[in-house]
Amino acid sequence: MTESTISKSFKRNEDPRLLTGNGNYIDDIDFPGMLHVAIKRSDYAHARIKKIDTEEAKKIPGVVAVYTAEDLGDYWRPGPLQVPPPTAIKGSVFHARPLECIAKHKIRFSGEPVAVVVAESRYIAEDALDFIYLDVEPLQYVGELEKTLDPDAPLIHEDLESNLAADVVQEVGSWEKAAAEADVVIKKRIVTNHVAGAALENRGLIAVWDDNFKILNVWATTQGPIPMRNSIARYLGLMENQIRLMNPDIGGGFGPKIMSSQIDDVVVPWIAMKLKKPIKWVEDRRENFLGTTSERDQVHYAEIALKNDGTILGVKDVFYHNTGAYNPYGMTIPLNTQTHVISIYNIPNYYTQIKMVFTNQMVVTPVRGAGRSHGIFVMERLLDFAAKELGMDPVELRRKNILPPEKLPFRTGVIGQDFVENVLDSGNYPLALEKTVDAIEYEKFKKEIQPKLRAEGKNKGIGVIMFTEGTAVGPYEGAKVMVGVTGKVNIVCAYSNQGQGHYTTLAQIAANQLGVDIKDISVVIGDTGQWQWGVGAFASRGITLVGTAVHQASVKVREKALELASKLLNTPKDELEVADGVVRVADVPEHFISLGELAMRANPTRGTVEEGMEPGLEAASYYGPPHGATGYGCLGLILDIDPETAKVKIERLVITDDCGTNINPMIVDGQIHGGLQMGIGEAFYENLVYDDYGQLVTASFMDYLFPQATDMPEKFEIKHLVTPSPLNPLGIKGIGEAGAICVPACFMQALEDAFEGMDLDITQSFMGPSKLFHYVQKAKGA
Amino acid sequence: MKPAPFDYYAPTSLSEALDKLTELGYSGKVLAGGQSLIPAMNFRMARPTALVDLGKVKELSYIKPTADGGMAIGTMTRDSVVEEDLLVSERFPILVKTIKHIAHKQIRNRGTFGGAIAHADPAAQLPAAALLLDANLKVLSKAGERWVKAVDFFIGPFMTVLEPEELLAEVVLPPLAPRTGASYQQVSRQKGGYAQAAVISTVTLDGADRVKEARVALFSVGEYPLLASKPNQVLAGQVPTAEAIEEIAAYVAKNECDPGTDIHGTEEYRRNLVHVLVRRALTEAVQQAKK
Amino acid sequence: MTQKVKVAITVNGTLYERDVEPRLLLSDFIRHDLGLKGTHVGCEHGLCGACTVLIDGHSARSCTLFAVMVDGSEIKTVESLGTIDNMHPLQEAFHEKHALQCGFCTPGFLMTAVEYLEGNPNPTAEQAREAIDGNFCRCTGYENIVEAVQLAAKKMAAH
Amino acid sequence: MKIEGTHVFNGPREDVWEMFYDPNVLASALPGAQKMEMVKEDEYKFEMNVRVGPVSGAFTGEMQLENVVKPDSLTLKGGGKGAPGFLNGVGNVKFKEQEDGTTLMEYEGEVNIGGALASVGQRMIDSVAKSMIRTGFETLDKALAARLAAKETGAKAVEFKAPTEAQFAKEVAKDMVKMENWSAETKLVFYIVPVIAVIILLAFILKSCGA
Repeated sequence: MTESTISKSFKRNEDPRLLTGNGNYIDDIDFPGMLHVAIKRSDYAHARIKKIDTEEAKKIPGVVAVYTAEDLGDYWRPGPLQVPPPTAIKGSVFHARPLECIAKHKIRFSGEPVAVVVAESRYIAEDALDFIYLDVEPLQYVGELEKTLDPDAPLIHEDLESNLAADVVQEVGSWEKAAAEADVVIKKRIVTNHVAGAALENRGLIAVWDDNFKILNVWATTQGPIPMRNSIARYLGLMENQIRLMNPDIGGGFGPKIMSSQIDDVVVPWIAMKLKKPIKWVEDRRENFLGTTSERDQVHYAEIALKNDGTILGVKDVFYHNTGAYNPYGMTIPLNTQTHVISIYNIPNYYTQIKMVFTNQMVVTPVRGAGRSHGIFVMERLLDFAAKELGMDPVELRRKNILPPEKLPFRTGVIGQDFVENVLDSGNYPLALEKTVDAIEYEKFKKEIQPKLRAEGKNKGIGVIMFTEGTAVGPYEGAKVMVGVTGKVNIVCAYSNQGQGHYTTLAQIAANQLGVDIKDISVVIGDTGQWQWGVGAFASRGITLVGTAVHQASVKVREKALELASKLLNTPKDELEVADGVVRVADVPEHFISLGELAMRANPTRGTVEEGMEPGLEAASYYGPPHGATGYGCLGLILDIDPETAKVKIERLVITDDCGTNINPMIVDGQIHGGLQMGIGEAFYENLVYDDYGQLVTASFMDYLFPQATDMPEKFEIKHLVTPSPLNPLGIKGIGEAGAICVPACFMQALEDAFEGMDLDITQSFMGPSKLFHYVQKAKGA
Repeated sequence: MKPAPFDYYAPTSLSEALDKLTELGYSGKVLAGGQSLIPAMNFRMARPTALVDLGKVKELSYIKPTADGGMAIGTMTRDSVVEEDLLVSERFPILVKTIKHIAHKQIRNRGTFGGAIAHADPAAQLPAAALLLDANLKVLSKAGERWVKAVDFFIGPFMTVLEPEELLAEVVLPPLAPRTGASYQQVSRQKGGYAQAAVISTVTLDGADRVKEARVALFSVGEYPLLASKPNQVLAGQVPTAEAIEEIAAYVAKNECDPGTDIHGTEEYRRNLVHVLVRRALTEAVQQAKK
Repeated sequence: MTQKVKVAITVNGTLYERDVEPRLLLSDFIRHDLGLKGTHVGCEHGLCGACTVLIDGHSARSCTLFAVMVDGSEIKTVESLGTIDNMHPLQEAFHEKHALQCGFCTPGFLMTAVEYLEGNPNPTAEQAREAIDGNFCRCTGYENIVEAVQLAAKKMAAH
Repeated sequence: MKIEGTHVFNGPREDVWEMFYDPNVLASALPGAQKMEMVKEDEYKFEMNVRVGPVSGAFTGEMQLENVVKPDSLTLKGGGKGAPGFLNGVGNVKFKEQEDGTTLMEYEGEVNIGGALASVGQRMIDSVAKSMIRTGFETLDKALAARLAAKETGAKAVEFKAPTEAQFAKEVAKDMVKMENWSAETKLVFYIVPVIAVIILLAFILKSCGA
């Protein structure tokens, strides 16, 4: 038997191409005669459209067309709901208001498209934007979450009775009972930060209509090629196979690129068919900030009930969730928040209510972390406040309430984003805590180091928090694995890759069954012309779902190869092995047949075949889990704060994570690194700010602070636990979001710890130095 | 994010450049390194109708020592060239330190010494350095030359005494006196980012360690770089003490700067930074002077 | 206003003579006029560094320069380093250290690092980190990039 | 959002009020004003060319004037838009006589700014706004002093030198002189409204950027 290719840090197959400038990203695709689109976006946050005058813009040399909602005629209609709400939660309310591709009667956020220009170059298209005159009746902006439901709040969708987008209550046990029996009940108003996905590459879409073959070729930076293809087909009245939607290389996704039914995929293909010209739209950075989706904005009224010994009796969390001007992405984010408040703790009584509200802000859809970090932030903050109240050490309080391994799998009783009950499937939570506490030398820091530092007037603080990462949710993904006549292997799927390393990890999974060098395995991701079925890249589900499908398909192909080889080599299957690109007799290795030869033989060109025979050395497989797999971990931070300037330096960062089997540990660590960077960004740098009139005032990297190299700690110290998930044959859980989930809660605990004797009482997940300065000033005054 | 169209002129000599600026008047704008102007043009915040690119006016790019021990720097000299110049680092180490805080290498490789001063961004390092080092600015137009002291040059955010037909041609730095120490102190949200408050200081001591002159330039805390007067008033002729420095720092923070509140920091926070940074700057400059 | 200006710019050793609009950004000139797509555009306001190229040996953001400004200059882009089959030691180091994920920012990092390593053949981790501070990466958290720059220094010294 | 501000003019209220009728003065305090015209009785249009450092662009706008009580108070509503963005505002202005013979100008209002100006111009708004308010009032102070001096000496010509950046303003002034036979209220609208509007707009920006 050859060596396993699983749990090995293979260098990535895709690297040489990307490193040498041979990547092929959306804006790298050019066609002769291609026309370029620029979008006229509203400067107003809330307004009624009186008139849009495009006449002057049309006169500019080089401008080919200008379209408004009116010009789209019958083609204009509100988009479909990309994610429906779950039906399993009784009594829940959801008012679906999906996106309008171009605003027709009303503008609901600043940055909303009102017209598109098609021109010979992007430069000319942008010139024309200045000559589109938008005449509006400005309306009052609605932005403050807690005021959106006031009786006198202006209505964003005027056919609704209020700005309520959804109301969902879930309860396990009885909060009332827990509160009544508790020794201590703590209530806090907790606010989570509003951040952007900010992939380095902006979004883009190219559409080319082939009028001879009636085929629409589309290249898009989407994280969900199949849903986008289907959406375009439905809009344009085409069959699915008349559209070939392809992912080029994608320069980062982080959530917002999953959104479809926006102006790009609705209007650009329509223009391509209308003008019969290749059409390109590539978003610029300011548009990305204004018009692409963002996340994290919630206001929680959270309570925790405990006994004096620290035992949690219950948690109540009623929160406002900002969905922006529309809610095309359903309930995914706030449902994640509901499931993640529980985290890894034993909470017998839990009441949670979502009040999803419309605001005059950009649409909210998942950004790496997607509701999870908010839930973790709320729970961990509550525990910190409780520890303070009870005079307990924060780590001790956590120890007391962690679910022990023997309680797993643990059914939480809360319906999650995959519409089924959230289950904590596997792991050893206390061990993750102890591993981190040991590695960061928590006891020593608290008992020996910190007292000395304090005596020297230094402000260093330590934080340790726990987290879960709900990953790998359904419904399903699929893949096809094929051995070619050259003996090389090809994997096709319609997932989407934005840098996660699928070209390598999926190859590793197939190689493990097929005994081929991973360099001889090519992977096609996100080409609907090659594979028809799938959902998309979200919820850290790629390797678990597609990987399992690839694994299952590879097992089938291996089986097929063995069957065929058994006949050709006249040897029973169990005496054969698949290795080094051949099937051979285990004891007589020189007696073999190559996989390429088998592939030839698997497609007979003359003669007859047995009934039921399936040609080709290929197989397809689908995988859909019963529910998501839950990763988890523990983060420890030591922060060094200059009390005079409130500048914060991360002195140490230790993370323990359990994402089940690591297909490629190098890539797993890379995912943790990137997640941590976003988490650090959320806690200390990144912050989308709207002014009181609904203007986004942070629409550039001058004001939206992108975490830089020197903002990171010297080292991300990563510890691993590996508890294979029982849900899939390879035992995988996702890892994409862990780092982004855990940082803010830990950051705030460490900050509070750094200022001994002061009650900073931090209730928000963003803490820039100026804010910290004022928190300290306030605490000093108290 | 593509710039609006403009007319472009690339004179190859100084006289040609001055002719062009006179001809264009208010509709012309000088393009030096472009590192501030072009981003603004890409956002279409700036829409100059004509640019006069000085990139080919080679005679504006030089670093020359002056006989008195100072330096003369041509306006088109790249920041990174000044940063790496050995004589500059010998005569004005504080200038090198200051330049290292300008954005990142890629920007300093294109940004120009005079361009940054003429741009007069209130958050920029070089206008403040010019002020601190009492630079003499040579202003040229077709009509002739005039010299302006840095302290008289800046009149508002992005505003200077330059008329549209004029250009800043040379920056002359008078020599630093012996026993002069200096310090650069800045707090920005990120390395290379805009300062929330910044202080550059020089302190010159006499043989008895009494202060001959204390200069403190502040930037990013007002409409243009500011030269605080309190430090020299208090310290001149005195042996500097921690108490005196603290008193100065508190005074300057309260009375000699005008920071505003923006999304990154409140006025109160930034005044606090000025307080801390003035103290740190003077303390370090004094220590350096003693070396 | 369709004034065109004649420029002669050498890119990766080849002299290109073109008539360009003055407002054409150098990044667009390299990518779309010359077809060298390895240089990427991430922000177009001079902060992210994805468009970094070398101009007469010095790193610069090609999105905040007009092509006309570099008339007569010599430009190097990522395509000048190595090929898929014969990577530059810096590219090899990025590969070995997993210093890229989506790869979009990578060419900018490479061009920044290639200039840096020329003058700093043996950087500490801290120095390497500062050297790449003007380039944004959203995927890696930078740690592996820092290690790759250090590894590249070793590889280049051995060459 | 509510805003408030005050400025003390060193002269009697009638002179301050009158000063706002002098096109030379007002135009110079409003650099970039290019053209103004009456649309109907209470509605006016203007064009401005704003040039502040790297920011430049043409704005067109409308103004409405209400509750004019000479020389005491007025309310203005207005807004402008241009390629870099838009401005909208409502403001109330009062002139109060002080015991020491000076005039206290009180302004309060509500303004919002949109577009690129708001979304990417944050960094410069604070210092630019402060500077414009400062220089605007400085110009008016000087103008007032010159007027009062002229009045004292009985000189016909007022010696007042507008700032050099006022090229555009001078052009406006020429246009305005042609409208001499317009009613006082109309003139008021033309001259005073944009000045105060700009001051209020900028004062608002200063106070609206909460951290």
